[in-house]
Amino acid sequence: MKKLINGIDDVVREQLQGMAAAHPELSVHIDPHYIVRGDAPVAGKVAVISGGGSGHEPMHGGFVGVGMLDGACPGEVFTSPTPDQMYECGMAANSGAGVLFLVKNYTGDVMNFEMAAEMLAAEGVPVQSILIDDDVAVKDSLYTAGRRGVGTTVIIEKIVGAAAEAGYNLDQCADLARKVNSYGRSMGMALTSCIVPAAGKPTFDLGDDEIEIGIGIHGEPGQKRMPMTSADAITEMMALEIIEDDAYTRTVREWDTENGIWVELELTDEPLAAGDSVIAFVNSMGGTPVSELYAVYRKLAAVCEDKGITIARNLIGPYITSLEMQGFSITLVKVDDEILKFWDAPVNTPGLRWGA
Amino acid sequence: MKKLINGIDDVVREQLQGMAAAHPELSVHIDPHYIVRGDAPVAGKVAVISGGGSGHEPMHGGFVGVGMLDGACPGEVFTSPTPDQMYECGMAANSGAGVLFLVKNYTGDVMNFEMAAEMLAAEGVPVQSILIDDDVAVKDSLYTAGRRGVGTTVIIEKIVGAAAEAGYNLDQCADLARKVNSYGRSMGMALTSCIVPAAGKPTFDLGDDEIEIGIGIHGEPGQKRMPMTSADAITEMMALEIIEDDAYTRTVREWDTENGIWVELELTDEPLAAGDSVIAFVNSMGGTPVSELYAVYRKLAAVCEDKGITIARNLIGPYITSLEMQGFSITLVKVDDEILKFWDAPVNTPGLRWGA
Amino acid sequence: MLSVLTLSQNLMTVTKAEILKWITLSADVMQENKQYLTDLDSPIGDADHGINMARGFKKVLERLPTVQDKDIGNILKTTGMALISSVGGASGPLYGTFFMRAAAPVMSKEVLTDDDLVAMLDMGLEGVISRGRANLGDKTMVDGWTPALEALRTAFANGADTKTAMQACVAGAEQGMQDTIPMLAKKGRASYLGERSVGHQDPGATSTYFLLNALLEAIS
Amino acid sequence: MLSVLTLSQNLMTVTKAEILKWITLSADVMQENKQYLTDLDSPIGDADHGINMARGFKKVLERLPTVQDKDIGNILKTTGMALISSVGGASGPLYGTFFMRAAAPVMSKEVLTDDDLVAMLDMGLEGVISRGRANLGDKTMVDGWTPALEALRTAFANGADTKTAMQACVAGAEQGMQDTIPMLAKKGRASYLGERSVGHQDPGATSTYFLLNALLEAIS
Ligand SMILES: Nc1ncnc2c1ncn2[C@@H]1O[C@H](COP(=O)(O)OP(=O)(O)O)[C@@H](O)[C@H]1O
Ligand SMILES: Nc1ncnc2c1ncn2[C@@H]1O[C@H](COP(=O)(O)OP(=O)(O)O)[C@@H](O)[C@H]1O
Ligand SMILES: [Mg+2]
Ligand SMILES: [Mg+2]
Ligand SMILES: [Mg+2]
Ligand SMILES: [Mg+2]
Repeated sequence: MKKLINGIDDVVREQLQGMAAAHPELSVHIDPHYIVRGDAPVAGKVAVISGGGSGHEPMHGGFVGVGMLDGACPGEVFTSPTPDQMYECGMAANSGAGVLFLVKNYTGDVMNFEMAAEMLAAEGVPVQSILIDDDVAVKDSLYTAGRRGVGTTVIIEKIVGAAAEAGYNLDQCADLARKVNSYGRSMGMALTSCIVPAAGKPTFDLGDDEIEIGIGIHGEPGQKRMPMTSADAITEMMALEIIEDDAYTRTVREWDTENGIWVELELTDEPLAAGDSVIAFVNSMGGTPVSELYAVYRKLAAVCEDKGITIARNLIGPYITSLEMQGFSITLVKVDDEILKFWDAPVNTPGLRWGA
Repeated sequence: MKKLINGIDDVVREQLQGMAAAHPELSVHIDPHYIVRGDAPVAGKVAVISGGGSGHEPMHGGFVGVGMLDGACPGEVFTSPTPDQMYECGMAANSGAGVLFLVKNYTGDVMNFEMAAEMLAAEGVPVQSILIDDDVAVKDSLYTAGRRGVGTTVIIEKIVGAAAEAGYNLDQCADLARKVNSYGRSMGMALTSCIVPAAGKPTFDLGDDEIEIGIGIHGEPGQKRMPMTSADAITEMMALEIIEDDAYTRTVREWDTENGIWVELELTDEPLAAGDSVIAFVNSMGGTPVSELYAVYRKLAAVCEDKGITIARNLIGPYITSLEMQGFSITLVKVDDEILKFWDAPVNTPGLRWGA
Repeated sequence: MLSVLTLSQNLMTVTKAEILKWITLSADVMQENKQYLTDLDSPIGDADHGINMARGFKKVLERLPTVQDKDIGNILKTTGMALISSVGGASGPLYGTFFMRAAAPVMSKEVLTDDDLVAMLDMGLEGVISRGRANLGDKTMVDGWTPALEALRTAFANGADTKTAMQACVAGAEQGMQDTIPMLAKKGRASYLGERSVGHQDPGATSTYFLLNALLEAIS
Repeated sequence: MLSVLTLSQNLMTVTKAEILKWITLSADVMQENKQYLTDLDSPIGDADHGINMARGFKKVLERLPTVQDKDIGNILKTTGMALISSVGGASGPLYGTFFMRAAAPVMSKEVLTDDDLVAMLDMGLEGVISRGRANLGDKTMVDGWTPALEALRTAFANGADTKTAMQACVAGAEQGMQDTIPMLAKKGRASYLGERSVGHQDPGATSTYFLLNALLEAIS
């Protein structure tokens, strides 16, 4: 394992210290780890907060700033952060307008954020928690942990962050987050495994002519392994799995702010259809250079056109990564006027910036 | 070799087609390969043009847009583009205010741009050509090819692009480019080699515990090989080589627009000194994730502080890459008010964007 | 080992010192098996379970001196809170909740009867289930805890002494751990793998076995 | 092979057909040695020389039919322009300039004398030197061309026939190519390596040898 790190136990802390040095406009807290906007809490504004294991940079810490997240909680590498990080982050970012947690659907993240929501609610903080579960590679039944949260996370953080900036209240932010999640679908693949620093060796072994299809973002193995093939063939296969994915129904738990209890909701995502407009997001898993993403985008644009889907906006680059893993993911998020307006709104973060 | 490509001969063309699909605000020309702003030529504005081998994305094509480059000429992977690309690009971007070539100092780039400058001049186009040679890893004597152009290229393209946007004329743009180059110093290192698609195997072999210091951006081997060590040790070594680098004198050829001949100039760069302010640029070679760059930045900031150098601005990410190579480079560019003003000016390109 | 307070088989069989020893031995075993648990978490997870458990129990050890003089309930509660605030992942809230809930029936006690021991572990498992909502057979730590506690109760019902009952408990945990191998995962990260999760032992069920085995050692 | 026009040893020894054959054979040899030249360019360059040369000569072959009926000068000029517009890198302008300049002394000729042959190659080398400003011993293609053309001139001066002289020329190129091995590079990409460039054969000097060898074959 060759990585630009010092002691293995210091990896996350030192990277945060680097962020603090580079971005004085952020407030980086070391014990426990969390990042908030330097001007937090922003009066009257809902605090949009996310978090998850480290190793996915720039997500989430790199998306803290005007027009996106108010706070982010980085866990250890590929390990969900703990409730006290989320609690402290929520307390630091809450202006009184409440806290919206954006939670990727992994058992660890879900349980830790649930505990944190309970802790914040116990302090009288209005809190909502929305699950992101967009990974069509996970073939789910009602009885499993459900789909993972992957690429759509970046899109939701941008859009809901802009809405909060524009004055949406907590319920409106939560509704928008739920809607964008229901409009988003993703799938990923790996050319190589990554190496968790503390593990010191690749999470899975992949032959010189093999690829792993349907990987998540924790360097975990995917749905299936297959022989390496062309960028066009891989892209087409993944794009079609996303576009042709059926309606998806699952039960999620959300926090009922009024009654202070968890309630279960059954939610259904409608499939994409000809005539839809989308944000097309081609993401590097970290080790794949942007040049290769353009080869993927070329084919993705052709498949979308063929299916009657209009690409209204695109995002191409390493935004939700798995350390140095080579590979990519495709995310398509259906858009409407509300979503597009907030996508186009100014954003000023270390990882995503325009209009500011 | 596992890469997201189709046929080996189609790599560059298909990536350009992907760029064309993703960025309708650019005009991507396929035969010969060049990219210009969609609104080129921009009346009254100097056309700032760069180019070089492909495989360094987002540089240069990803830096075409308002506030940066007017045009870029991508060669084959790691191979300088040809004079006819540069000529066509210059003709397409020239509004009458002339063409400024920003040329990285590699024999191939220099010779091809020289021929293109002669061709444009023969058509009556005012042309200037500035060499970028900032790589302190190259130990130069007066009789060699000199230092390579590396990280400072990105900084010059941003600053001179903003100046051209602000109305600087051809001579002013050339003077500013020469100044920024004289203020810039870089050094790079590799954890792994990259694989040129047409070669199909790593350019050099590096052991599991070895790193290569002083690499350029063509995946070529560097100054020396050494055992792997910590991010701090590597960063300090490289930062000190940059900061303690002596005054550097060399002879460059520039085109004399008035007389239509090449003239030789002897130029000397002054070393960095305590009290200087700099733009600090920590760049990924492509396969190193941004998280590791922050560990590097942490130490770089400490070394600069120790040396009395103030980091006025920073840029952290994969901007001038070598395909999927793992490794990083550090660039320090001394700044003054003129440079900072143009650094902060709005830029809107696929690879670098703010304020717009 | 006989406590001076032992009156009958069913009274005051586990001392506070033994509980403290349990926590310390658990920290040791997690540290020793850090690589092994992480390796188990590679094919069907994200290669961090051993790292998580070792980090968590290291934090527990740091906090232990502050509750050395407190009752068993408080020791377990502190253990749970330290795990929750340092492990993260799925196992953090699960093991954290386990110790927090296990603390409830033994609050302000300095020594435990066999009934207390059963109540403590039962309440812990209930916490794991209510937090993680896994069913038996989902290929999680629940498949380690459940047969272990069943075996413990059965042994006590059959008149076994504490140590013998705990031996049965550990054997149950071991069996439960091995039985996860052929299971198809339905909860946790391994569930993303579908059929490919079959044939691998669950890391969480394995750390559960280590934890119960540490308890057996502590009282032996 | 005797041309019907051959009057003396020094007159009309290379025909247009042979020049066309030279270009075709050059394209073949670059294609065949694409990997070899690229491998030579790996330790001291950027692993593309063979790829560059093969791509360039492929483009030359595509253009060749359009000048089949033109004179030798035009054939060489077209070759040079095709190389310039398709090779890129350092070798593109260098070999491109070589053929463009080599064309000048043989413009409108359909057949060459030995003097023409020497003038053609000499002018080409002059072009390489004025474009690349490399000195002898800098570890570049100039170290292939220079001894080769010296040997050619010497052979003719000693009364050799065309073929024999060209054999000497190729031997000179081969020697020059091998002599680059111990050199420390001062020009081109290899110069960045300093001392580490020693011990490797220069790729450009190698392609120069292949080019001259193709010429020898074409007239044999
Ligand atoms: N819903 C659940 N209920 C009970 N145990 C679970 C559940 N989800 C996961 N686990 C346990 O957690 C273990 C994984 O823990 P760990 O690797 O530390 O966390 P993560 O999966 O977040 O990386 C699994 O092996 C499994 O035993
Ligand atoms: N200044 C120069 N003069 C003559 N030949 C040169 C010069 N610089 C480089 N070369 C030749 O070019 C060869 C490399 O060509 P190539 O690999 O195609 O281009 P690049 O170095 O741009 O990748 C070298 O081996 C050397 O022989
Ligand atoms: Mg984990
Ligand atoms: Mg090259
Ligand atoms: Mg895990
Ligand atoms: Mg080369």
